[in-house]
Amino acid sequence: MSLILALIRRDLMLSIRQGGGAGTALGFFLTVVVLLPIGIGPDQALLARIAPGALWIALLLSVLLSADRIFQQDYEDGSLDIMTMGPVPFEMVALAKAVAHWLSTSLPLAIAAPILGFLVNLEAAAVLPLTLAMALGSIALSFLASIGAAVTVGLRRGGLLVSVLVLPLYVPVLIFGLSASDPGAAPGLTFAALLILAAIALVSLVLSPLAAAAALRAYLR
Amino acid sequence: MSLILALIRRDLMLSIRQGGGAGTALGFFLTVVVLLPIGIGPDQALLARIAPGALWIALLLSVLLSADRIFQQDYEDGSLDIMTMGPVPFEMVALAKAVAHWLSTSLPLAIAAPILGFLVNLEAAAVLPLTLAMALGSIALSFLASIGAAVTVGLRRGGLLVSVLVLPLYVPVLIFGLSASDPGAAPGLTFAALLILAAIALVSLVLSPLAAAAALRAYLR
Amino acid sequence: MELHATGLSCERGGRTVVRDVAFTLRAGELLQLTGPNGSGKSSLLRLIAGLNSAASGKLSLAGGSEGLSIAQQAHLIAHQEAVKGALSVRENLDFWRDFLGGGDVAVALEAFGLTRLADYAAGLLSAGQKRRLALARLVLTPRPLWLLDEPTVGLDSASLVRFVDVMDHHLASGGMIIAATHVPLGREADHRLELAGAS
Amino acid sequence: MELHATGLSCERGGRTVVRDVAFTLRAGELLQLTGPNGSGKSSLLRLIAGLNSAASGKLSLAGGSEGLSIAQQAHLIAHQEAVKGALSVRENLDFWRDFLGGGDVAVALEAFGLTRLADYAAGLLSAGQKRRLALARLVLTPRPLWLLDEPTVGLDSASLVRFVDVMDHHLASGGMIIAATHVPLGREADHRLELAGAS
Amino acid sequence: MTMQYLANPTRFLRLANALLPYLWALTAGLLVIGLYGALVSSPPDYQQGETVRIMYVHVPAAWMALFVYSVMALASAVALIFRHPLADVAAKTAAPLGAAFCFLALATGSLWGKPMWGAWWVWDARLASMFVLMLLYLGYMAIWAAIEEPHRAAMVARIVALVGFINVPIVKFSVDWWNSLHQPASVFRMDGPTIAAPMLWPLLVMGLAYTFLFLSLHLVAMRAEIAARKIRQIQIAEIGER
Ligand code: HEM
Ligand SMILES: Nc1ncnc2c1ncn2[C@@H]1O[C@H](COP(=O)(O)OP(=O)(O)OP(=O)(O)O)[C@@H](O)[C@H]1O
Ligand SMILES: Nc1ncnc2c1ncn2[C@@H]1O[C@H](COP(=O)(O)OP(=O)(O)OP(=O)(O)O)[C@@H](O)[C@H]1O
Ligand SMILES: [Mg+2]
Ligand SMILES: [Mg+2]
Repeated sequence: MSLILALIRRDLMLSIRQGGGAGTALGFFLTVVVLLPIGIGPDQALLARIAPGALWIALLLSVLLSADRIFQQDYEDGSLDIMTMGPVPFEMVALAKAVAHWLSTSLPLAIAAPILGFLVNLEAAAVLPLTLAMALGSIALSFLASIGAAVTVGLRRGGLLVSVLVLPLYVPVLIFGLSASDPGAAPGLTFAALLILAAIALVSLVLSPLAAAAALRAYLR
Repeated sequence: MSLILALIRRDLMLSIRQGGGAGTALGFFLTVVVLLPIGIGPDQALLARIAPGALWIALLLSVLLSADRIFQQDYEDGSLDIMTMGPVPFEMVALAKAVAHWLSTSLPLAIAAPILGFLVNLEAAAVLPLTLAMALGSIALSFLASIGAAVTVGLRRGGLLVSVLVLPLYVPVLIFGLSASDPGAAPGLTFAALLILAAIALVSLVLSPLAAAAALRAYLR
Repeated sequence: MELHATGLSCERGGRTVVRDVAFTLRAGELLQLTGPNGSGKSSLLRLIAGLNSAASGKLSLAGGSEGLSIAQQAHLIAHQEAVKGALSVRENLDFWRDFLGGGDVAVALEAFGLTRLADYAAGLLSAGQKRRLALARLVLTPRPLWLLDEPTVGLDSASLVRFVDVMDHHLASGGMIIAATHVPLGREADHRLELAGAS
Repeated sequence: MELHATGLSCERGGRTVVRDVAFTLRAGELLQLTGPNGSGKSSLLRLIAGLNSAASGKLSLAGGSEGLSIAQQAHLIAHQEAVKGALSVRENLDFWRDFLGGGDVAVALEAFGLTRLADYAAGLLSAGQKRRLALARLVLTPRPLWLLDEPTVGLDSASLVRFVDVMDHHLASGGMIIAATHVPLGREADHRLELAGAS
Repeated sequence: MTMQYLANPTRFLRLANALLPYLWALTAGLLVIGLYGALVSSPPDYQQGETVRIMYVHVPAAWMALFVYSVMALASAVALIFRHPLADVAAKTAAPLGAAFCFLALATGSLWGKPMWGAWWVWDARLASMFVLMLLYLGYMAIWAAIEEPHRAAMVARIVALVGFINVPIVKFSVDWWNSLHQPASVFRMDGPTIAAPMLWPLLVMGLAYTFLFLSLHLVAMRAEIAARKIRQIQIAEIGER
């Protein structure tokens, strides 16, 4: 357990020192937010209408794009090799690294997104549900991304593949995330959507370390 | 000259073999195009209205995100060191690498974008002007991105900075690109916007190798 | 303790790069692997570390800890140094201590003369200093089997002496070492295995 | 031809890592750089290659080609090997030939025994093979000054002999070599420069 | 390098020390006059009422945000061309001041926007480009903070400042190029100011006051930076001896 914590702590430290995760993703997010009104036009009502969707898509993309950093560096500098020789199953390593990615990138983004939402005219009533839905959805996003990252870690031409691979997994998150963050929906519906998001998060939390560890092992040989 | 061609050829070969450039960017683009109707809702008229803006923004983001690959790898594996020792000014190297990025990433995307535009209900009349404007705009996008890539090549936490730095440079491209790709605009206006895009492309083509080379040299020491 | 290999072969990229290797290594012994470039020294070490799987042959460790794989009782020092440039020297070792299950960072730093550099970012180290940081993992957490891939590369003479001391101490306390090298290790080997093949 | 340095100093990360170095190297001579880890050997080589700028001191090359900087008349073989794993061995050299301005790839391949591996992806090479690919650049395009940072690392004995031949040939035809190393280069040096400092 | 480096700043320090008392006095005097004009003597606007008084804070702050970036870019160009170490110091120390003015313009504009446009923030070209200007200031400062080696940081920062300068004309002319909610220029325009005299003079005086405030603070900051660099050099020399 303390081993897992050590791994998470290290990954967080690295992400802060190198700024790889949250920094890039945040820059990306900002870019979307600044460009959107220019690209779509400053029509306030239109902006407000597409704001939640745009924010969700920006979140999905940012997480997807930062995903390749989950294992890439440790793969290239030999750290992963040594981690397979550790005292715990390699699945735990995959789990810890996905958790670190969530803490360093997805969660901060999920919290920042609704705040930055003000800039794209997000209605005030939508902020709280959006934050909640995004925080919950971001778990699944990080874990699903870790599968894609592991499957393509040794492939130089992984970029396209990650997107293609993870995209279908992200669609349910987007759909239920959106309906969970709609302030106009009936509370029962919102709650159901949140539950489903939680279920997706749970399933991906359990399954993705297995998948990721298996894929990584195949590349290490 | 043949030296520049050799460099461009190598970078293209690498981008095809490793898929770093076009692949990732295309995957990203696809993701946007697939997720947009889900995120915004299936309102066809609304989609059609925001389609050109959304495609332009997706193009800008994809280019921006693939930008860090322009110099990163050559910086890390020592190739850039040796390139400073070549028989031509280092500015030529920066130029060639930006051209290679354009050919391998921005241009294919600019051509693919209007085609993929069908997925987000882009009007048929908009396809041709959009292709033209994007092809022209993509030159500026690649060259401006190369400045950002060079300025942050040695920074581990460069990701956020690239976005912030390149963003203001991209705003004019987006604005004139949009007005050049509006099929409803008067031909004179479209032409003027295309001219301005061409001018931006030219200026960035001339200035960005100077800026990029100077920044890279600062990092190599 | 005894590490025993018979008929080991290993494939990489579809080619058999290690063919029919056999050896027996007892507690306190050093096995030196030599052979031309591409003869499969690194591949063999990775095989023993559990990173490659053997195409044929058997590998067994007798007298080790029950319930642990060979890999879990071994340290691998490979060409890639598993050092994070963004962390300080000490932070790098702190992490591996926590991950590998205990050990004394101060001792490991001292063993390779890194104490003075402890708070230096590892990314700023010179090539040899970085190599020493990788080697310091050996002393950090005790494990019986050391798999060393060209361990002396980049070490200056003072560090080489330190490294030989560290090996001697490990062997004297019943450890085992398999080291691939092209240059003298600074110490007599108990066994030598010459791999043949590519160059 | 004569390379002349006086009072060279160089800073990295705000610290002076090379202090007050002076040497004179004539055509056909080999200068061997030694010193503890972190004493600044690699930094000095990068300085001569024009990658660092000197904090003080002067460096001049007399009798070289007019209008070319020292860097443009030099080859640098550094720790980072500037080898692209996604290209084949031959494609790597093809590119450097085009970039550096001519040369014969077949000769370069042969000089380091890489002909057999020519169409192999460089990413699959063993450590020593990759090093030889980096070294092959020396023979590819003729340049008078060679700056070699631990060039023999990872070479097997046959390759070492080849490398010494290549050096001999270069020196015999009036070239100059500055090589940083911790192990014998396999050849007598004409001058030695011992840097002092860190370890 | 060291000689030239120390020789010039010494002369500069002497000059700065001599000038500063006058600059401070001038700043204070102008601020008093300007504030009197802005808050007491000038009339409320017939449309905007008393909220118009935000203008006297907002407009000069916006001017300064642009002006200081221009100073930064100019200093960077000088540093790039003439390698004058003081120019880097000038550019580096101008950035936080410019960022402060920029923030002030954004904040007061936002405060003003609520009653005028009914929203704290809208995305039109001027507001977007001003937002980007703020990001550029922060990015420029981030470069200095992120790169440890001073020479390297200086080189990269110069490029960032110069490249980012493109944004300044975009901010300035955004209101003319794209129709926007924001006021077009009414003071600095080709055909003369279009603003009434009782409002114009306090605005101009406030603009001058801000300018002298900047000059004073900039000299102070440059003095501090030069001192910090000296200390650093001494420390490095000591490490080198070890
Ligand atoms: C956050 C919102 C705002 C921002 C970022 C902003 C930005 C700017 C900038 C950059 C300038 C200087 C332009 C130049 O030098 O040509 C300026 C000037 C000015 N602003 Fe704003 N502004 C904002 C909100 C407002 C509001 C709400 C009003 C009032 C309706 C306003 C009225 C003015 C006026 C009257 C000027 C002087 C124009 C001139 O005489 O040149 N601004 N603003
Ligand atoms: N990028 C850098 N930034 C700051 N300091 C550095 C950097 N690279 C190296 N150094 C420092 O410069 C000093 C000299 O390093 P250099 O690599 O030149 O040593 P070296 O003599 O080649 O050592 P080795 O024998 O280990 O290769 C070391 O103390 C190192 O920590
Ligand atoms: N990832 C890989 N995929 C396919 N083949 C590989 C891979 N890595 C190495 N090889 C091949 O396996 C063979 C053995 O390589 P290995 O690295 O084990 O050699 P080595 O004995 O360590 O050589 P060196 O002395 O150069 O370090 C080489 O021919 C090499 O080309
Ligand atoms: Mg090997
Ligand atoms: Mg070195």
